[in-house]
Amino acid sequence: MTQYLSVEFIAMLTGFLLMVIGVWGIISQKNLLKIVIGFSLFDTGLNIVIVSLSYVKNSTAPILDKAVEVSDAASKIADPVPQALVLTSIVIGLGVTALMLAYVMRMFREKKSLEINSYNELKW
Amino acid sequence: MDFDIKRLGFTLLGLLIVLNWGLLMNAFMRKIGARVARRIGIPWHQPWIDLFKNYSIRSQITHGLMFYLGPIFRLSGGVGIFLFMPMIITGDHWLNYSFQGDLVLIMYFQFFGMLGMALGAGEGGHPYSAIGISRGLSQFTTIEVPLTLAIISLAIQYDTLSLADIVRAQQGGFMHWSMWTNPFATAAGMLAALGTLGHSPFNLVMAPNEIPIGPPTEYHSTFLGVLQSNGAILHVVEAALFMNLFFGGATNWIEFIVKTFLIYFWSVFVGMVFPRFRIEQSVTWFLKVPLVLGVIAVVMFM
Amino acid sequence: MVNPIHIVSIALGVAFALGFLGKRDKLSLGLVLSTLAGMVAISAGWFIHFLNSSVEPLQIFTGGFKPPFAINLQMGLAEATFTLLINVAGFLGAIYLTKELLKTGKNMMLIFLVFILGLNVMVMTRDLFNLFVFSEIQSIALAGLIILDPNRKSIPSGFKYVIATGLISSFLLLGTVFAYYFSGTLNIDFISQASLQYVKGGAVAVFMVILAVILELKPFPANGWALDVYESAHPGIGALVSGIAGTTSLFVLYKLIPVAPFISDILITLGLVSFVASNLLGLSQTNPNRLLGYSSIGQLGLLSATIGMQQLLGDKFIFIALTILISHFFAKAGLFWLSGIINRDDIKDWAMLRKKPILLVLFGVFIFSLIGFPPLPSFFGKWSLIMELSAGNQYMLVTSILIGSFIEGIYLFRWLGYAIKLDFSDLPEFKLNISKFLPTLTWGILLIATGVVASAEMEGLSGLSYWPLIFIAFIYLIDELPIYIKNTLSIAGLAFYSWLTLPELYYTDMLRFIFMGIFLIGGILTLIAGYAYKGKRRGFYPVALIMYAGLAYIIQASTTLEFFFGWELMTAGSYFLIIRGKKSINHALSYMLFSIGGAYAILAGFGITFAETQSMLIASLSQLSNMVPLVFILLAIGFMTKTASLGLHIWLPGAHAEAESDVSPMVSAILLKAGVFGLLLLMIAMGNNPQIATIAYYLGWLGALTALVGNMAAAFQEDAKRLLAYSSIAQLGYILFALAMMSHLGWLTAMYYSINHFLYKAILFLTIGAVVLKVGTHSMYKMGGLIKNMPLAFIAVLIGIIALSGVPPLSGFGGKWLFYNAVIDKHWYFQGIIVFFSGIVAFLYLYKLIYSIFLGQLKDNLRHVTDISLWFAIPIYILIIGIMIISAKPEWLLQPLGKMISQWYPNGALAWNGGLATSTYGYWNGNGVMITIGIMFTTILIWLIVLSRKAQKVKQFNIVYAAEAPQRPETTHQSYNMYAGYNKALGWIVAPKITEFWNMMSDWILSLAHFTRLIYNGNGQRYLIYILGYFVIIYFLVF
Amino acid sequence: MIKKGILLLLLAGFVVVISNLIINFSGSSELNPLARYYAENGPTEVGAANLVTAVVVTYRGFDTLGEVTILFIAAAIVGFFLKILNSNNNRTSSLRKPSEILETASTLLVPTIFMLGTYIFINGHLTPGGGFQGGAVIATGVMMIILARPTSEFNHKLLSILEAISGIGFVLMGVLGLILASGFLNNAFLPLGKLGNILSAGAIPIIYVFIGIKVGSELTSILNSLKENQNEV
Repeated sequence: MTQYLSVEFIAMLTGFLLMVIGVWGIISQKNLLKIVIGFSLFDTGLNIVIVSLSYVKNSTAPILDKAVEVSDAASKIADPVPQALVLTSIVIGLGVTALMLAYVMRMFREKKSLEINSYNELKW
Repeated sequence: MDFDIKRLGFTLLGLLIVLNWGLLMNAFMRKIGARVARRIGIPWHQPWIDLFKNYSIRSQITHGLMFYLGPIFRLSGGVGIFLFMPMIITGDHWLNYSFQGDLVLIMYFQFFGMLGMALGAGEGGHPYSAIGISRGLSQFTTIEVPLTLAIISLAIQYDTLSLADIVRAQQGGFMHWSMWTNPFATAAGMLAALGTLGHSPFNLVMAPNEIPIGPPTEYHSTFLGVLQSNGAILHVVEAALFMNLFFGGATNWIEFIVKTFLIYFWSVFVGMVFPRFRIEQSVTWFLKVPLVLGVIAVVMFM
Repeated sequence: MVNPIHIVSIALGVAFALGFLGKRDKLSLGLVLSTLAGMVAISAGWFIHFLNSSVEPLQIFTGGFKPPFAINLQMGLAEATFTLLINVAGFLGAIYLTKELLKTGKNMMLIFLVFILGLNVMVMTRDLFNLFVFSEIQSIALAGLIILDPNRKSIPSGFKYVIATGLISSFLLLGTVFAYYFSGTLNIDFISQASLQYVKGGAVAVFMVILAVILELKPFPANGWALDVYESAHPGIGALVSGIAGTTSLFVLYKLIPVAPFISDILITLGLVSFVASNLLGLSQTNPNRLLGYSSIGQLGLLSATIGMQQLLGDKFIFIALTILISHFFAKAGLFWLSGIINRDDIKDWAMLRKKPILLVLFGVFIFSLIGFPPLPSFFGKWSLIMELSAGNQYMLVTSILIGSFIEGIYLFRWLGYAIKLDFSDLPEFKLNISKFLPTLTWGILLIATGVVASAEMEGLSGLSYWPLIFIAFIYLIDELPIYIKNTLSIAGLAFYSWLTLPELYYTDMLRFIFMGIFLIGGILTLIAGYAYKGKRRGFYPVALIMYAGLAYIIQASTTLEFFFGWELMTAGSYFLIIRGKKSINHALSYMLFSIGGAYAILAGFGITFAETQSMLIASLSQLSNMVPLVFILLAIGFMTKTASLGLHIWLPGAHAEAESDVSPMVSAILLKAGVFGLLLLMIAMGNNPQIATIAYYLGWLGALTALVGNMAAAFQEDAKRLLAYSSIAQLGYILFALAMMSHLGWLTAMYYSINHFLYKAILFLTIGAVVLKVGTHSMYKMGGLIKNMPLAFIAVLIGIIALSGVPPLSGFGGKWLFYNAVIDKHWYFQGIIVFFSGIVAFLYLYKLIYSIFLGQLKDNLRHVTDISLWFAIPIYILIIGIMIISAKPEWLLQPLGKMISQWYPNGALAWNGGLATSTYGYWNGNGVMITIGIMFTTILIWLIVLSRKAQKVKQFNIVYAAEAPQRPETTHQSYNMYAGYNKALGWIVAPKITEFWNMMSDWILSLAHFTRLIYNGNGQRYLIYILGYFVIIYFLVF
Repeated sequence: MIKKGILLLLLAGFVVVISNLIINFSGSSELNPLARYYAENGPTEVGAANLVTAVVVTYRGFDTLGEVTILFIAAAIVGFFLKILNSNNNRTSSLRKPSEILETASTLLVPTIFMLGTYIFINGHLTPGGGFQGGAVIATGVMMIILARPTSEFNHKLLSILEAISGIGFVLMGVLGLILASGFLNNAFLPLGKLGNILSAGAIPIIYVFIGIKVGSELTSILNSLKENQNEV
């Protein structure tokens, strides 16, 4: 039970919560911008989850300085890998979001509408 | 096949007998028909007169080669059936050329004449010829069904397709005739015979509305003579076929003449009594009672 | 050997460097192209390297550390192959898009370059997260490429694409990080060693990963976004998406299977569902690009299913997957490229291809490779696939694969038919841009080349020589030469081949000798008629020869594979022959569909056989012990699609009637015999098996009914060639009936009929065809009285119909006689009666044929037609001589036949005494009958001539008539609806029930397709919901 | 309404799926072997005090190259949109004039923000942060300029040149690593120096500088494109 109160677990729970909200936005909102926002919520949640994976019980940032000596680094620091991954995923998320926004703008220019329902020419 | 002058002689003699008997029989039948219709009718020698007259007319017209060949096919058909059918079963003299082919040959050789005639009349270009022929062919398809069933039934019964052997198997008293031993086949066959002999109710092919203006008028003079002689031969030979199949064949010419006369008379008799069928009626008629009889005949010997 | 990492370095370096060039677009494009060429060179180098020496794959450690501590790329044979495919396609794709890229400027160029790069790395990397990063790169780059030409359509679909892939890749990322959490590594190999499927939660993580990859493969129904992209994006892009992006995702899936092995089973199901469903939906699609989209989704489904079958297929897996994949890769890209050249929105407009015939040829090659015809790679792939699956008793899979392929065949061949037949005069001209043409052509050539390579890989194909095919290719190359040269060459080819094969067959194998004779000699004779044609007659000779080559292969085949190879080749050739006819577009389609269906039945049958006997020899059919009836039925159905037995016959009348004058005899007199030969082989192999007897009994009934219906229908035709076509159906019905008797006399009859039917049906079709060429109509009631203009034709038809009808003395009677004896011998009385009845019905149409055309009244517009062309007369009269010989000396034919059949059915043989044949029941002396009738006939003839020498010729209309004679031939020629009364009496027998049945089937399928595809309502959000739903549902299916 | 219900059902399903992950997640009491390896050998092999940097730039440097590429093409695509728009029509923007405070503040702040960003990516191998962070900070400066002076135009040419140089530089570093050291993107072809020094960790600082410039310029061009786009509508 105690594990469910630990910081990383709460962090992860938050992350998942954000993701669920994001998904709900994606599948239920009709406004293009809101859908994009749903996506970035989803990404944010995902990133929080990733970070929460890197945490090791009462450890510190994986940076070697006065606080953490090279010798006992292994026992002191948190896992650096997910932190590296989250960096990447943030950037990718940024790129994707920018792309989506650009698309939205362009579509708006074509039809002056932000309703996703008004873009169904192609079907069947 | 080595050439055999004796056999040829007997065959030609037989042909002569059959021809004359056929003419005479036709005369009888027309006479009977006239009397039934309360008319005097023709003298018995009328057919010979007609034949002689037609053969001696010297003005002929033709529509072309096939038209010309038509009657020849026709007559060859009649004569051919005669050739391949045993007439008198006793001895070897009157078996003709039946050793060259069995019942199947006879069955299919019937078409030889019909086809040739049809083609000839066709070239004549008379619309009614085509109509008559189309009816004839249509009717023939179903006539053949009960007949074939009967024949197959006999073939099973006697375990042969050779007509001569079938006849031989029926010798020794008329209790051995197929008529008794295989009544259903006989019934089916004789009903089919009505069709093959082509009297009313199955004479739509030569129905009166075409008699003045069908092939019989296109084909005049010599051609008509050829057709008439064929008619004479064919009637007898057809009757002989049924005689051989169902009524024990013939052991001498007297028996032959009696039997063929009765068989032929049977069709004439029916013709006197029954009115003519429309084509679709006659086509379907053979697929009713005769078909059932034929099927029973086959089933009995399966 | 250049380090593969430089694929990345140069690509990225150039991509970045484009920034310097500013507006110099031409230069940039040149740079991009050369870069792509360099990438091709690198991967090609490695490909060759690994091909020659099977060394360990090369590992590239980025960062200079071994995995799992750093990302490593791998370059092995597989990677080399796929990167090569990707880069070559990228290079040619870039060439194809030259114009567009120059228009849009350098941004698009670098996006294109990065796209190709991303795919390369996706193939090479062994690191899960790295895979995620680079798949993101390629999907974002693609999102850019979609708007290569931004318009109302492409932009929204691009957006749909972005959000869809965004969602999918989020799943991938989530799965990846948790896989890291549970396994402590990101390296694929190490993760699979950790076998996470047993770790609680770990299983879910890898499930997410693998499912994300599956979703990238656009499975039905979570693929609406992909379809929109296919439809809206520039075809050049569509080619990339469908061709290389799909291929890469497949490779990734293959790479990741070890991480989540438990997915395999469900993967098979998903793949096949996707395969069948998207092909079904393709049925009611008219936009070429979207149609291609459906098709490629289907192919991807089949391929992912194949990946799932890895365990089932064993060591054959690589071959199968690769052949099918490569066919899809080349064909689909090629088709998209063609679509880009045509640039029309309706598949009907593809008739434009005919303005540039080479394009049509390419189109055909691509279509045929998608369906899997020889000698294209997918043929061997599908063959091996079916064989291996059957060997594993996976009959459900076999069935669904075959059904899916069949449905695919429907729309692909409909499309091909449009392209070949529809009128293109009012379609715009277009000029063939070399930059667009070159890649397409290359693809076509590579496709065929791979096919040849693949065929070299197959065992059980050694028996066939490729020379005929090479000869055909040569004939195609000289297609521009005038007709007589090509015709002479073709005849020479056939003659040479028969000279090679026939003599030895005569001594070794009578059966094969006879059929080979029918095929080759018949081929030569029918080709002679070709001299009558003028001009070039483009494309006729290659396809005709393809058909003959196929037929010859069937004869020579010793293994089932060879047989099937020949069978498919023959089908393809005859399809093209048939579709050459004027109005035969639909008939050719239905012919093809029945043929494919039949071919698949055959394939399944062979598969089952192979499953049990583990042998590909045709002889192995006889060693089959269980499931014999099933195999027999499958194969019989397959063969009966060619013999057009009742129920499978509806393709034949139209196909044969509308075909060209000298093609009708080819497909009717010759082609149908292939089915007969197949049935013979089948019964020889299985005949002694007791279970077959009952099936044969029903086959007998089927044959009898076919004969009846065929003849009846023929009697009511007004179109001469249609009449003959129905007559062919009936004749093949006789043959089927006789074969089914499985007795000495039965087979004797069958063989005798086969040969006779070949002779007189060739005569009739050739003659009627020649007449049609002269009078310019098929309708008999528009002819009439032609005997005067065409005595040659008349005599030929007369002989033909006498022989066909079985009236003595010509050869047909022999058949009837044998029939009677066989039937009574076999006790099949009632079937027999039906056959005899239909035999008499035959007189109706035979008389109608000869009367309506040659007798009766000559029409005014035909007064001056001349007799048939000499080039037709020659083969006709050669055939007539054949008939005469058989009629006069039946023993010459029947004795060897009897000897041959005695090796299977020694009992009940005919006893021969000179010319006299004696059976258990009857006797028949063909020779004697001939002489007797001859003498009699001539005697009577002479007699009549003597009596009426001076018979004078009279004019037309000189007929005795009640009123004055009608002067109009139209009203006097009694031909139209000749057998009205008969129709009234028995017409119900030929009510088109079967046609209605098939129509109902097709309507039903079409409406199903139309209904199902409504799920793609074009709403991007709906597509997202599908993706999520797919994800969730599959999850609950797996766990 | 039914639709909503279905969607909710779907969402519930999704929750069930991911809950599997969270239920089986039980923190981690110690480093997994991989991380342990980084912790123990990172300093010696790579010489970066900031182990995250070590992982980002060297161990998983290939990913980093990839993500830079992603930004790059994202910028390119957005730029492509932009080009089309300008070609279509060039209306003068009709935006409300920004507040005076913002304008003044921006003049004061922007240079400092840029400086901070530069600091962050130069010290990426020692302190928290790095190329991306630094680039992002610089981009915020750009953002500020855009807000303060909506009319101000950026020099596309300069931006693209910057992108090109930094990108090529990054790739070049990778290739040098391959040629001079143990592998592509290996940083050890320059002296690792003493752990914690500014001039240490081999090529990492240089790479990070490139990344910083690149990210900065790419984000800038993205922002810029979006801004001009927004002028349109």
